[in-house]
Amino acid sequence: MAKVQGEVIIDLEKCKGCELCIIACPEETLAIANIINKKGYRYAIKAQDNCTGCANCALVCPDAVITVYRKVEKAPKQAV
Amino acid sequence: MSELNEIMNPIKENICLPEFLVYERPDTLTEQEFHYCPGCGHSTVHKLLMEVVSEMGIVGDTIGVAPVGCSVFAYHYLGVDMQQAAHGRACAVATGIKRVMPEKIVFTYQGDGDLAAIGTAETVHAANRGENLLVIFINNGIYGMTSGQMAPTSLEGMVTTTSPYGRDVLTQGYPLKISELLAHLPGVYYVTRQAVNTAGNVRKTKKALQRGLEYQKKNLGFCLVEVVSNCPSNLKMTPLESNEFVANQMIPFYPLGDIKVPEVK
Amino acid sequence: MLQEAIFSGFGGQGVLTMGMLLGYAGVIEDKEVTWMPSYGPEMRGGTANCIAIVSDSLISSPIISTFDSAVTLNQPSIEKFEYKVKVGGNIFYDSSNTINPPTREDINIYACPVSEEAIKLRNSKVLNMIMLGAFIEVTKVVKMETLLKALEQVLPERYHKLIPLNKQAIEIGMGLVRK
Amino acid sequence: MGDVKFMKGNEALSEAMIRAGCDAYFGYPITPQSEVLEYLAREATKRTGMVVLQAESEVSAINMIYGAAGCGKRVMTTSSSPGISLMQEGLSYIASAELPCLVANINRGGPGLGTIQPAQGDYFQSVKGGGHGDYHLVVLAPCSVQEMVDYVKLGFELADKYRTPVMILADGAIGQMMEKVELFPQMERVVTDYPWATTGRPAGKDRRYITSLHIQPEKMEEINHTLQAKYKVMQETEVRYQALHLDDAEYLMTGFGLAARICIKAMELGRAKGYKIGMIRPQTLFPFPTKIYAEVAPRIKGILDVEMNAGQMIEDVRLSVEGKTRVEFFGRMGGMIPSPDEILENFEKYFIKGS
Repeated sequence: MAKVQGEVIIDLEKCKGCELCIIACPEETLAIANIINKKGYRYAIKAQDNCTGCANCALVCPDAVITVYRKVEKAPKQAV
Repeated sequence: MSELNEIMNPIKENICLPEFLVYERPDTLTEQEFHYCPGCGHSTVHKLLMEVVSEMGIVGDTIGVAPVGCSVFAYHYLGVDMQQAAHGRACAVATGIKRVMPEKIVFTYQGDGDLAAIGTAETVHAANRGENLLVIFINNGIYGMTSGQMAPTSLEGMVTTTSPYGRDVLTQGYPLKISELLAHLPGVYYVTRQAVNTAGNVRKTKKALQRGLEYQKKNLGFCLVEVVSNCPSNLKMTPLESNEFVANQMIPFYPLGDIKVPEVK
Repeated sequence: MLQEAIFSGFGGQGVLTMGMLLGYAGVIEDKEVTWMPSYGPEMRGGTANCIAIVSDSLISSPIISTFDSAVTLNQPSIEKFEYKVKVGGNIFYDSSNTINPPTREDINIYACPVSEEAIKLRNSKVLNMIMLGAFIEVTKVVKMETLLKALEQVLPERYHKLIPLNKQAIEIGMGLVRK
Repeated sequence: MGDVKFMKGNEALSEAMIRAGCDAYFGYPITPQSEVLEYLAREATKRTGMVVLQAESEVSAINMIYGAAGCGKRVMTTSSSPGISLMQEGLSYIASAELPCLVANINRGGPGLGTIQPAQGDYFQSVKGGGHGDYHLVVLAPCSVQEMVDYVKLGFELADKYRTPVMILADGAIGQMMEKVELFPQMERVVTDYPWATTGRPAGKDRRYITSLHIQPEKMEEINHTLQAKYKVMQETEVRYQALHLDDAEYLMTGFGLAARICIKAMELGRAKGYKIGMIRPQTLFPFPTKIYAEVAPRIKGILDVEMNAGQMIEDVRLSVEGKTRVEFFGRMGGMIPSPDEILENFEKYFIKGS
C-alpha cells in the first residue's frame, strides 16, 4: 500500500481560531491552542502527527492561513 | 515568518516541498488580512473566487464590483481591479463596466441586503437583460454590517434586532428566494445555490464559481451563484454553531443545488 | 431684418410645421433662426402654437410677448394673439371659418380662405402651406424656393412626390395676399 | 467650419455627444428630454459603436455611468429634474471617487412630479452639491441650442481635466426649441490609459480599485481637502460668463440659461427707453463668476436677478456683491416662462418708479 504523508502549516498569527478546520479534519489532527496569538485568538495547531494532506482544513479555512502538503510514496514491493 | 510561527510550525523538510504542495493561499488574494469575524463565510468565498480566477489565468481580465455590507471592503482583499458600488447598485455598476469592456470578465459580490433588498431592481433588470455577469450572492439571512437586523432572506420566526419576536411573515413579509425568482428570466443562464459550511460544500461552491466565470467567457448570459452562509457574530453563535444553523435551518429552506442549469448540448 | 412671428391654431393643423419649415428655410438662407413650441398638454387638442424668429443678426430671446406677425388658424387663436401683434404688424387668419375676424385698425389684417383653398386642392392637409405662402409673400422672410428646399430636407424621400402639391399650395397662398 | 443645421436642443446635445467621441450613454426616458435617448438609439451605435442603453431607472443609469467611467471611458447621461434627484446619490459617489462624466439636466418645473414645462428650480441641487457630503459638480448653463453643443465638448474636457462630474443645466425650453447650430466635426473615440481606471490588473502591477469609502476620518478628511483644492483651482481658472454693456451700465440684469436670454431682450427694450442696463450671464454656475459681480457692484444702482424659480442663483449674486448694491428678484415658477415685458415692468417697479 502507498504511504501517504501530509503536513499542514498554519499561519498562526493570522488564525482567528474559528475552529472550522478542526471539525473539517477527518483525522483529528488539529486542535485549538491554549495560548493566544497577537490578534488575541486561540489559534489552531497541529495536535497529532497523522495528517494525510486531504486539505479539508485549508478548504474551509475562511482566512486562507493553512498551507497543505501531501507526499504519496509507493510502498516498495515486498516478497509475499 | 513570525516568531510564533517559527516555534510552532516545525517544517518537515522532506514533505514541505513545492512538488508536494496541495493547497496554499491563492496569490490573487492580497496580503491584507480579512476583517471578517472568525468563521465568516465571506472570506471563504473570497478565497474560492480568487482561487478560480488564479487557476483560470484571468487576473488581468477580471473586474469586480464590491457592494455595501460586510463585504464592502472586498476590494482590499481581491487582487483584481475592483470598483466599490453604492448600496444595491452593484449590478448597474457592473453593467456599466461590462458594456464598455465586453471582453473583460466582470463579477459582482453582494450580500442579501445589497442584492435582494435595496438592489432588487438593479439585480432583476441586469438579469433580465441577460448581462454577461457573474453575480455572487452571499445569503446569510441577516444584516451583518449594521449588526443583526432582519434581511429579506431572514427565515420565518428568525430573531433579529428588528424582528425581536421572530420574523412575523404576516407583517414583515416572507423570506425571499431570489435565486428561484431570477431563474425564471430568459436572460438568466445559470443559477445555483451552494454553501460553504462543510469541506464538501466548499468544493461544490468553487466548482459553481468556475462554471459561472466560464459561461461568462462565452457570453452566455447572466449567472448567479448564491452561497448560503453564516453570520456567527449576529446569530450570537460560535462559528461551528452558526454552520450548524446553516445546515439545520437555512439549507432546508434554501435547498442547495443547481436551480437553472444550461442544457447540455 | 427681424421677423418675430407666432403660428397658432388647433393641434393637427400643422402650425408647428409652419414655424419649423420657416426655421429650416432660414438656416438655408444663412439667417439666424429660433423656433419654440408650446408643448405638453397644450399640444393635445385646444390650441397649439409656436414662436418662430428669423433674423439677420443674433436673436436674443426665443420667448417674446409681442409679435411682428401672428398666423391664427382658429377663432381662439385670433382672440389670444390679435392684441399681441405690434402696431404696424400683420395678422393672418383663415377667413373660411372665422365668425369674429380681427378688428384692429393699427395692424394689417390678411383674410385668407385657406380651408376653402385646401378643399379645392382636394387635400385639407395643405392648409398650412397655403397660409405659409401668404405669410412669406407679405413678410418676405424667406424665398419660396428656399421653403421648397427646406421641404426636401424635412420630408422623408418617400414623400417627395408631395412636393409639387406643396409648391402649388404655397403659390396659391401667395396669390391670396397679392390681390 | 462644421455642419450648420437647424436642430432641437435635445437632439443637438445628442449629436454633440456622438461627435465628441462619447463611449457610452446610459439613461432613462423622462419628459422633456426623451429625445436624447431616442436620437442616440437611432444614430449613435451604428455611427461610432457607442454604447447606448436604456436603464431601468435613473438610479441604475447613474451607477452604470459610475461603472463605465471607472473604466476610463467617456460617458454621459441625461435626465430631467425628478430623475436628477434620483441620481444625486450616484453623483456624490462619482464626485468622491473622482470619476469623469457628463450629466445633462433638462430642468422642468417642480417640486415633486411638477410639470413638464421648462424651469430652473434645480439650481440649488446642481451647484450646491445635490447629494450628500461636500462636493461640487462643474455646472454649465447653456442658453441656446448652440451652447448645448459647445458645452458637451467643453463638459467632457473639464470632466477629464478635473476627474469630476460635470453637469449641463439646461431647461425644457432649450431642450425642445430649435435653432441654427454649428456642429463640430466628428472626433475619434480615444482609448486613454488612465492609471486609475479599472480595466483589468496590469501584469506585474498592483490592482486598481475605485472607491469612495475611507473609514479612517483622517483619510476621509484628506480626500475632502483634495476635492476642495480642486474646486479652488476651478474657481480661479474655469469661470465663464457673458457680460453686456458693463461700460455704461447703471443697472444690471442677471440670470442664467433661458431666463438670461429673455433678460437680454428685456434689457434691449429697457435701453430703448433710455435705461442704462447691463447684463451678466454666468455660463458656469459652479464655479460662479463672483469677481465680476463684485467688481461692478459698487458703481451700479441695482441688479435685477431673473430666474425661472423662486430665487436661487440670487443667493450667489448677493454673496458676490456683498451688500454693495441692491439686488432684487423677479421669477416665474412651476414651468411658467417670464416674458421680456414682465421683466422690464419689474425692473421699472424696483428701480425706476420706486427709487
